[in-house]
Amino acid sequence: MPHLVIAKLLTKSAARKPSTRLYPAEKRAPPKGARGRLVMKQIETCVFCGVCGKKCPTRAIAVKRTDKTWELDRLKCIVCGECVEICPKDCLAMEGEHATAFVAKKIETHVQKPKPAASDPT
Amino acid sequence: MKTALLGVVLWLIAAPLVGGLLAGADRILSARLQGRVGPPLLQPFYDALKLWDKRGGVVNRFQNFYMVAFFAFVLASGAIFFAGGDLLLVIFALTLAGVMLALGAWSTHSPYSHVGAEREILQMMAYEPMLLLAAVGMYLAGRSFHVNALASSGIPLVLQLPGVFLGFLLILTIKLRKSPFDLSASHHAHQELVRGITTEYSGRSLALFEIAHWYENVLLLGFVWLFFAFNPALGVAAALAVYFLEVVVDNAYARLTWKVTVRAAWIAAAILGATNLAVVKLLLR
Amino acid sequence: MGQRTIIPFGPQHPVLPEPIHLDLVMEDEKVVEAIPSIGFIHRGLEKMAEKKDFQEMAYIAERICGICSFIHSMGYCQAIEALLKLEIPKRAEYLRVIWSEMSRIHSHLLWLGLTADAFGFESLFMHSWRVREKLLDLIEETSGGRVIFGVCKVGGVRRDVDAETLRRALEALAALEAEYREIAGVFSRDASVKRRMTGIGVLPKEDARALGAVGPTLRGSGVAWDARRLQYAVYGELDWAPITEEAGDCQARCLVRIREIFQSFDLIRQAAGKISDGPVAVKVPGNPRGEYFARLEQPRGEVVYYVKGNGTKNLQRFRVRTPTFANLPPLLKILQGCELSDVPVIVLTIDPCISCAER
Amino acid sequence: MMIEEQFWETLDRAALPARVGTLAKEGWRLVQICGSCHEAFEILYSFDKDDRFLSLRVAFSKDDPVLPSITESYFGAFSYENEMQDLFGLKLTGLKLNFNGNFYRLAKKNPFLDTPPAVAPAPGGVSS
Repeated sequence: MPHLVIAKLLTKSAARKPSTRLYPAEKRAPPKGARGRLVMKQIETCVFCGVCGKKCPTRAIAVKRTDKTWELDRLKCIVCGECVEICPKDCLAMEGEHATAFVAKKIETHVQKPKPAASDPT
Repeated sequence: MKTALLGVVLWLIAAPLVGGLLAGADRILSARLQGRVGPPLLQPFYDALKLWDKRGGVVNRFQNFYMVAFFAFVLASGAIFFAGGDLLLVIFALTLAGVMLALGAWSTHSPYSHVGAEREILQMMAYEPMLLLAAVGMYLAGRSFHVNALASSGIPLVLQLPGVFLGFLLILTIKLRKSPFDLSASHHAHQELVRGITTEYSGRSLALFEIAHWYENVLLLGFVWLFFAFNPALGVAAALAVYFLEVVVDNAYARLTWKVTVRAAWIAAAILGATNLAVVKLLLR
Repeated sequence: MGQRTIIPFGPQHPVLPEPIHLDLVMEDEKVVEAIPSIGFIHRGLEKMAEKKDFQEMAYIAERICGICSFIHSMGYCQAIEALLKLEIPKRAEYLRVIWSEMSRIHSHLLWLGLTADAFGFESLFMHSWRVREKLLDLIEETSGGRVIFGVCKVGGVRRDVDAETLRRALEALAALEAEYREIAGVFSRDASVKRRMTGIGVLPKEDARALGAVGPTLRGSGVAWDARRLQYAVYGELDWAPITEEAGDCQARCLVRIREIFQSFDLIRQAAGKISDGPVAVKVPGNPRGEYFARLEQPRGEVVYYVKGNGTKNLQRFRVRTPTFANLPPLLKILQGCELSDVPVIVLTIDPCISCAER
Repeated sequence: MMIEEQFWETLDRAALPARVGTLAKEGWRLVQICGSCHEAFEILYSFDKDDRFLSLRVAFSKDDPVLPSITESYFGAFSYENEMQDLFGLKLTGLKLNFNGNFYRLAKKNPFLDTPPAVAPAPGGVSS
């Protein structure tokens, strides 16, 4: 019976660069279209229609029209991207890079600043 | 007498350093063979230091005693060897060390430890004949059981005992706890016995086991060196080459069962060892 | 002899990171009997369907298992689509086949690695997973997720793969196949691997049938049953046949998987060659009513989805019979009389996924 | 997509072992057993042979949770039957390999026995 069948593979591996990365020091670029984490791209254009929250399968998003806030419970989010697809104002985006680990549970809140009045000097 | 004392001191101080570095080199080499980056060279020392800092959980009073006894016998065994003493004493001290390790595992209540201890004993049964044949072979070829006399005799033992040397390489795989013969405790806990014989050890006693293993490895490579002692520099090179070979073999084999291990070791002893001895006995008459 | 000890195996055992507990009744190193218990992580997913919207359930179905994730969501969607009498676009069917074959390769490579680890062949384990990692990159590029694809929905798929991405994926797959060939050679030829698998854990053909084995466990015993023969999705339009081995031992089950990986590479190529342009999803009309059993071939074997709808958006009953559950009785049978050192290898050759089995 | 034609048979639980025995003799393969419990118990046994898919439906009242085992004909059914025993609290008679409720290790006994009323999912929102 043949012995050391793997020898060729071992020699090759020893000769070439390792396939692994020293992760936190060296990161790879995520491929295009990868679903890493959900981000609120621009709260300024949000109209607080709340469709993202209704469409979310895990109810991770809460939209409060009165307070003009958009909240995300990242531990509930399953990064499916339904909200990004449905958003009529294109406020939400999916980033390729993954969210990092959490130490404490928290809810990410985005508040829209009140629109400056027309007479306001800018 | 002076050189003997020097040998003992060197053994006690330098052996763990050399053994630890060898273990580190082993891990880097294994990683590269597997296509990984691998840990830094000093990782085994970091690991041992980390273990030393951890709280040790013991299940009974005897457990640590046996581990210390194992450590002491390994040290004694190597001290005899590097002081140039009697090879037979070295082998029996090493055997006693193994017995202590098995007893330590037996003293706990973990079934994994128990099976590990049983397998350790089976492993000793497997390699002991070949180890003794190696000593007898050296006696026949070098006319002495004393490491000192053998080393200074200038006889190229490896040329007279090629069969014994090959057989010794086989049981070296068992002693170094490498695949395919890492039955009682492998490097990784990924086996049917979890960590086998050391399952119930933690903290300092586990660190002690690791350090004892470094000592043991150096001692075993000392045996390899003895085969080439007629040219000390060649001996060191041969010992390192053998270690390298063992790492490659470790990465090229699946773990085999205890039945296969015992059979392979005994067949090696019977064919390679005994034939070689018969030839030496006839030719050197 | 005669003195029996019980060795606990799992639910936390380094060689089998699965929450199954086996009480191994031992005589020395021989296993006399294996007594299983499961349920450590029973999640009640079947019950959840009674409270969740049936379209959102697809995400939950996908999370039954982290390895055969895609085929779980595909099976669920097929069952619902059958209730709705929904014809989904051809392009979506082809994409589903491509993704499910990718997930088969990924699952089998994972299995090869774990099995190598079970018999202490660490470098082989690492190399299997090295190749698998590249396949995960491909999955991420085409679907957006690495193990949870998240692309299957009732009525089709959620994402189209453009021609350029598909072409690059095919090129990468060809390179991958060459790398995999080397690993497959070690599994099928190496002496020490053979020694650990040949003649170990033999499941005769009759027992495999009688005990309800599925997937490679069944095909390794010489029964040519593969649920893809039901011609769901577009399997009817592709050229393939179930892979079988006769010996029924660990080696046979391993060889079935090794050959299935090659077959999956081929199926992906065929599907990519035949795929036509068009939409990838249709609108879902109304709520499901009636009952249906959808059967699909997962990497681990045949999976059965039973759905019962009453015209509301919640299902009345949702039931998954995963392949691991069907393979438990054969496992207990082949564990009887084996050596302790063979237990991990035997347990792994049914490719257990206990969280699947409990849902 | 091809929607498979599936055949159904409804029968009394007393007639089950005999019917299953015939199927076993004819060489049908046991595909799955599915238990449900809403107003009453409903157990579905699925078999297939030569690409024909047949399901037997057995229904009975919750007050009398006893079911004959089919392990006589299909020994492999013990896993399904033990599962039903543990999840639904059914009593299987003639079960050839009975783990007596120890197959599943569950925090709650027979969790699938009572069906809570269907509740619509809470509207989008984060509990504060």
